[in-house]
Amino acid sequence: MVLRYLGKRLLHAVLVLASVLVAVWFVVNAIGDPARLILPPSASEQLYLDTRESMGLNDPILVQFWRSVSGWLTGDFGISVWQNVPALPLVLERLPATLLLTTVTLGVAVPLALALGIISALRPEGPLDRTLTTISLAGVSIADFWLGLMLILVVGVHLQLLPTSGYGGLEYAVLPATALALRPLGRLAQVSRSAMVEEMQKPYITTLRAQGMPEHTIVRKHALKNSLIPIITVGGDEIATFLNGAVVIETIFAWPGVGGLFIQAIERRDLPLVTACVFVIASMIIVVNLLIDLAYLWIDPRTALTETRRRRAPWSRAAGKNRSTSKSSQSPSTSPTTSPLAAAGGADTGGSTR
Amino acid sequence: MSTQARSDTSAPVEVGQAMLSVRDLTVTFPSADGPIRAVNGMSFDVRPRERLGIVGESGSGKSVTAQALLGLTPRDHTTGSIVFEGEDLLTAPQDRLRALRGWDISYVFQDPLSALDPTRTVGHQVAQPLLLRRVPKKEAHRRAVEMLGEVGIPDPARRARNYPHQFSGGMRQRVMIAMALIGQPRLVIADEPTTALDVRVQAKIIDLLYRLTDEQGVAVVFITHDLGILAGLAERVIVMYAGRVMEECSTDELYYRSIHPYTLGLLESLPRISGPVPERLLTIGGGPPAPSRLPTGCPFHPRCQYVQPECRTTPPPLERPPGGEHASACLRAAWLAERPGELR
Amino acid sequence: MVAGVAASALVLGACSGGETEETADDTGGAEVTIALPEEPRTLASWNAYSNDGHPVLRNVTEALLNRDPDSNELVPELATSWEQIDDTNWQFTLREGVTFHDGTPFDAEAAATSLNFVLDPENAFPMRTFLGPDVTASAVDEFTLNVETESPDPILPTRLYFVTIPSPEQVDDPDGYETNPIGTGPYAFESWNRGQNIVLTANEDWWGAESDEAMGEQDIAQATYVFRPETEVRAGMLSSNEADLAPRITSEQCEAAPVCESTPTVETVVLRLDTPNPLLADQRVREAIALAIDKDQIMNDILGGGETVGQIVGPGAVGYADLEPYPYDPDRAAELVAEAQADGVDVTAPITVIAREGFILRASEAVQVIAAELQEIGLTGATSETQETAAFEEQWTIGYDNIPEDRAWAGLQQHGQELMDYAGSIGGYYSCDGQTSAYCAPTLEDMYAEAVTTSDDERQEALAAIAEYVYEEVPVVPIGQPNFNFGMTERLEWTPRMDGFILLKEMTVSE
Amino acid sequence: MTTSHSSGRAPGRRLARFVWHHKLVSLSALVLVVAVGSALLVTWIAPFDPYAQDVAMRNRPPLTPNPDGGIHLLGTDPLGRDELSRVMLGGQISLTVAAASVVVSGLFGTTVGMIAGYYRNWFDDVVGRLVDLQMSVPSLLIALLVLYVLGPSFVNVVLVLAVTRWMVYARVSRGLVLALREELFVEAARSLGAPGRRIIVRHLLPNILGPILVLATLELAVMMLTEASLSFLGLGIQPPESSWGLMLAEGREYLTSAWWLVAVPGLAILLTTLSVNIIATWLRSRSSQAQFSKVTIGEGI
Amino acid sequence: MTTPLLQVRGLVREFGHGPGLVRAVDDVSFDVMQGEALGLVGESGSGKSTTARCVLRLIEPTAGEVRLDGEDMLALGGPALRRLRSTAQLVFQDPYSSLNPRMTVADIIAEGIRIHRPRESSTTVKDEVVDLLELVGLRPDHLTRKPAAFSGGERQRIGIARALALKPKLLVCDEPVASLDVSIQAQILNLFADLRERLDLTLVYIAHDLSTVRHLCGRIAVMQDGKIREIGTREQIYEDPQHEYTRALMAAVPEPDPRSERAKLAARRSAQTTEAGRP
Repeated sequence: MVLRYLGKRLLHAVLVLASVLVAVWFVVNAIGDPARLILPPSASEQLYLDTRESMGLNDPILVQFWRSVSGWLTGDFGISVWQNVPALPLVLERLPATLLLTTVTLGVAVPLALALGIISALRPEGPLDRTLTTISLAGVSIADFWLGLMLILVVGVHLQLLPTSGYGGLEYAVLPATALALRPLGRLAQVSRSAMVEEMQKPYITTLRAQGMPEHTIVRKHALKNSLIPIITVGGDEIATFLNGAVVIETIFAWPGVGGLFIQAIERRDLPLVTACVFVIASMIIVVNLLIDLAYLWIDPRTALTETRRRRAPWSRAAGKNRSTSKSSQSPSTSPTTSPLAAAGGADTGGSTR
Repeated sequence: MSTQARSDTSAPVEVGQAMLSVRDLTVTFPSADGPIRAVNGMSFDVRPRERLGIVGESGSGKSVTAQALLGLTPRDHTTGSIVFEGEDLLTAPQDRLRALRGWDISYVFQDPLSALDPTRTVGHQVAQPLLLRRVPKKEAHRRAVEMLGEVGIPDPARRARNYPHQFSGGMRQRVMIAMALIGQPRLVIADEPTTALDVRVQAKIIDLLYRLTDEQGVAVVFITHDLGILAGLAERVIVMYAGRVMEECSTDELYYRSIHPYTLGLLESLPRISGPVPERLLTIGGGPPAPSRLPTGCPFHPRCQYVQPECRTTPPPLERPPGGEHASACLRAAWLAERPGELR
Repeated sequence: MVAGVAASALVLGACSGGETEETADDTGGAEVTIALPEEPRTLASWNAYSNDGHPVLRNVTEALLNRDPDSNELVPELATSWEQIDDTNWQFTLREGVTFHDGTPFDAEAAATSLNFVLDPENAFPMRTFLGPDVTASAVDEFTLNVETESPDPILPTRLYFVTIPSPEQVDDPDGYETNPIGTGPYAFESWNRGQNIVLTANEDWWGAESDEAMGEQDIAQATYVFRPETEVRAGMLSSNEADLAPRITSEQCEAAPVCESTPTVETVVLRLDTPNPLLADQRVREAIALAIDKDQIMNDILGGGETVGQIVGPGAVGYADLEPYPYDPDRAAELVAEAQADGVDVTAPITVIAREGFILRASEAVQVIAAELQEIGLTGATSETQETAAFEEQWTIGYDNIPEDRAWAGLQQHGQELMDYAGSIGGYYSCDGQTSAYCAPTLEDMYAEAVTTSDDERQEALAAIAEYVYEEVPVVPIGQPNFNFGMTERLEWTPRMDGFILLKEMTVSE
Repeated sequence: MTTSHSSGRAPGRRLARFVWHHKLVSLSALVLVVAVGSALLVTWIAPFDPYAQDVAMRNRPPLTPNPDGGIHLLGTDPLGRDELSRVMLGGQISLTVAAASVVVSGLFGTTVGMIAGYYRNWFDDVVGRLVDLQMSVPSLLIALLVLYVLGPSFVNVVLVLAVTRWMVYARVSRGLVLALREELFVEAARSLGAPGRRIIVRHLLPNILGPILVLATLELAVMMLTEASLSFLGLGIQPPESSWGLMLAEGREYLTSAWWLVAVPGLAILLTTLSVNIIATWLRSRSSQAQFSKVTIGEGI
Repeated sequence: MTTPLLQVRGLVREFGHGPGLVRAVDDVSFDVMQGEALGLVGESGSGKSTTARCVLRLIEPTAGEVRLDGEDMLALGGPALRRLRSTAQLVFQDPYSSLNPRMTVADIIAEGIRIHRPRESSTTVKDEVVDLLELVGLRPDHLTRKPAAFSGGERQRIGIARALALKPKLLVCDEPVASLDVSIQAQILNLFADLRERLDLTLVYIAHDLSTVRHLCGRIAVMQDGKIREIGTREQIYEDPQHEYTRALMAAVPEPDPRSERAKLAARRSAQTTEAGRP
């Protein structure tokens, strides 16, 4: 069952990756004439025609497409126009830097966000909750590149506490990671707050209380684990948003990652490099999603068996499949407002900043 | 407020013989439209080994009462006293409360699916009360399996490793009962434990609850909206309406010689599966009030066919006729008692 | 796969080679860090001419000739002397006792092999832009090199100044040629961490250590090049002592730096007008544009300093004519526009003042200012725009014949005149077939065809005549020669060169 | 026993009460009113012509008086234009771009999501694949790629922003519709013989409109930040038009020499997006649909 | 008797496929005569609601035949189906979810009229709606309110008025009182009885609850696992149930009568003990 589930997720991942490549191929080839871009502006018309010929740009589009596809299958994304070396290794060379930045950023942001979210959720609507919610909102409201520039100016140039830019030891990662961490921090803090608030209102929490379990054990061992499901779902989405920020932040801080390389590639219209960058970035996201699938499996045993959880791939076919069967099993339950607790109010699951 | 003054004198049962004694319990929730009184001056006792039924419609405050009994309602919104074996649960320290919960007093919930942690095995959850009391893991698990067998789950050793969603509704409710009884409590509070179940399963769960509590000598507070269920199960019944006790008496008294217009109306409006089929059912007009919009005076007065002018202004206290056990919060209780014969 | 292994073997080799040199560092000598705006696209020697390549490669590889940093005259480097034998043959006497970093001795044979490789039309290295007719090098004797051009090329030495000579061993090693430059220069390549840095270390066996002709010393033991596209970051690194030298920063940033060196350049900022367009075809309108622009303001307030000029080459170039910059005279300009309008020219037609992004610092501001100035004098259709590099470049170089009539670009661009010869600029900007030309006049074609075959004084005269001709015609409005700004730390001693090359051997470090 | 709430108070006092109880929300609303108001009225209330250059007056610090009268409250920019007037003009475009892209992506995404969610047929599958695909590539990458194809312009920026965010609405509206179509009133409408179109427009749309509007508010903040990023990278709004992101991009070379060029638009973005987010979060917390807050917390921002 | 208003023959509905295939309705056949009230009783998952929805073609049946008023429901499509829909209407279990919270009562009730008679003048529609409101015992001043302003019982009345707006011959009621408070249930049951009489309605009344069905229906079908186990008159089913399942259901239904309940409990307990005593 579990293997079958994992197999399905893996197949799905491969399919998505393939579609990303195909989509990018068509977008990229619509940009312009690859031969023009490789040659210097002063190249003769003859040289241009020769280059077209040698690049196979005169072949039918399907032949060209097939050549690219067979290249992808062997990991060949072509030669970078800009740096004149195979594109994929060039990108892979940059991957560790991006992974390091990702790890440092999320390694700080995620635990901190969880902590903030839980603290907020313990006393929803309290003064501490409101303060933290406002802070996390500020985190998602700030333009990361602006923050990056400010950090360089203040911390790097004026205070000279940390290197302004570049790549090296951990101290180099602090400023870009700070600039990048704020948004996921804010997002995840909000999500974990609302997930915790919601989880703490579930009846099974009452059951645990009724069994005499101390409140901190309930939070730690039960509510937290179960509220992780929405949190990591959003966390998965957040990876894509995070890489959005990384593209800009890596450029500003001259961090030798894939995001900065993508900007350079697109500025130089280096089509093979652009494709390879998108491939690597999409792969990162897809791998993260596979890990999230594994996490679901670990957290929620129902995942593999029913696949009815709301998944990050929001459109998974199974999502509403059991509707038709559950229809007939509608039991005569009491109506929504009959629960006195709900009627008595205070059942607020959303974030609030009154 | 007038009930507060009288509550002590009007207590229907002597304190001495009760294991649980609730006095003037009031639970208030804040809301955007001002505070809402979900429970309003409830007083009742539960005697050892007794099966007490609490019946009420939606919004009558019965579930809040159940939660208050375990100290699960916010303390700053709960007043009165709940004395369990000499200890007031509303003032006892939280640690003491936790020690009592799941061990001396336990709880069976209405919806067994949402009341179970979806991500833990059933065995683990049933063993939880033992684990919390530092019973060794192995021993706790053994007893959990034993308990699951006792509540009628086939192949309990294997099923203990399953998750709640792998059980049917009835089986889940059995798990909840196993969880409630594993600590050998002296009082079980069952809040609509069969509402979501089909009649045949419902009957089985009731039989099980009856048998286990009977065998173990456990007192049960059984909360439901269904008068039919209590008829066979309960020894004594409390009828709640709008957060108040309307009538309290032995089961037979209630069903055959009720002296409260609300109970009478309920019983008359029930269609039955035996006896003559009436052309029209007798009905209570209107509907139960929302807790946020309670009428003044007797909360039932807008629907009452025997309404008196004073009903509209003062809520009648819960009173027993002299020498009797049958309490009713109705000005016309005595008049109703005069009416000859049984209801059926 | 095989190539990959070979490449990594080379990198390993380079690293292990570097270790011995690092021990040499301990004996003294400073380390400097240079923050460049962009990473070299390749370390192949041909890239030693370009903005991204020269800061690194010109220190590793050397050319036959150099320019004197003060006088800007051509001076010996790997060649000790040279002479023109006939119209198409030049002979270079090569320096003796020079070895490449890989130990290969430098002689005429090696120089010929490498030059032929670098200049081979088949290889089509972009550096060929700087070359005229095809060139073949051959060894006459051990230290005499003959260079033959297909047709006469009076300025061949000027061109060869751009062509550095890699080790002949690299000819057969394409991967190594791209990533591991081997030359004769004062600094040897140590490592390249793509995306991060390039490290050069002093070459112990450099010939210049014993020769004054090298015009430099190896005061710096190791140079690290890092790449920071943000000017603010580059400038900030000076304040935080993370870098010793930051080229291409704004004048404000330069002023804020510990030491600021601002130097005139061989570049000219020009506004090229699309003469096929009906509005810009009118000479009065073009002249009006030339008069409308406050060139001094643009050079000194916006672009951060520089001389205004009246032609697109500087005083050092052959063919430089004594022409004043167009005056700033908006009133006269408005009159000219009014005249044109009276003659039925639609002066309200759109004109786009356009620039390539990121090439000229603050180009975006400059085009906005110019557009406003054009509106002032009655060219009310003027708007401004910046385009990203590649899109701009494609449109910029379509050639006179292909410029659509409805396009009315007033293109702000920077023209490099590294060759120090006006002929190349005319060929590019004024001639009918010029790659970057938006102008075509038969008179000029004739003058140009004659001028290119001449040399020396005759050439100077012929070219200057053309300069005067286009000064009247105004197909291109020369604006000025911007300064290059170099921010430096206190400890670095260096005077920038006019050609923009950043040569480590000219730097000294005080501790 | 019941607490009566007088609703007949004077509106002024009710507003005062609201402000007192929701200080942060009120403050945010005020910021937004100022931002939107100055964006709408920039032509009339800007202290200087935002396009008028005066290079002689370039990069003057805040509170510099203008020789021809008036004071540059927030200083001047590198072309000597009044920074306050520029920031008002920039706000006009930033807010317009954000609002327009929110409208385009919202209309498109919601329509697609509702149709997919209601019919649950092949269309649902196709849209689902597309969303999966788009979720696997960071939106900024898509935006940059597409803008390189189309070239930057106001319309293209709006379209690209819409393209990168439509699926948020599609996901939320589909999720809400999936839940709503289980509601019996939808089945009731079908049993009355209502065609799908009528059910979507008359029954589903009014019920998801509230949540979608809150989501759109959240998206407004996202769009403003994305537009700023695009303009910062040079692919968004082009000069001499102005947007806050573009102002930041242009000002960053003067970070050390003219701090206000970066601080002013940066703070404008921060304050506006923060206000939008605070108000959206407050609206969401008021929404009774728990399903919705679950869906939108996962999206947006 | 006349010809049946509703004829159901061999109705089958399957869900899922492969090993997960479920037959929710399994070869169900029954007739409903004009003016009759048929009760359809079963536990959850017995297929009673699915049967009702198949009959109204809110769910497409997998196989079988449904004839309404002599016309083949399953052969129709498009406008003809829509027209036929007005002859059979559904009343839902949950009065909370069955009314669109964003519409006024007037719009909810008028919707059917607007769909089927789009050119009707608004005054006519309003008059009809007012009549319907009175018919189900609500006041005309309720028209402009939204469902949230009403209690469960009132909402159910609105739902009934909506179903009656199209003047259907057949009313299918899917557990219409199951979500209501006990004291309200009787009011709605009485309303159904009244309406049947006044409008000559034919009812198919679905319930899990044997007692309400007994009160309202002359004929009763007992369903289990998608099949009809037993069908007969009220007397036959309640006095003399034939099928074991019917008897089990009857034995399990709690009655508000302590004596008989205690007797039943004791009987079940002794049955259990003997069962447990067996090897």
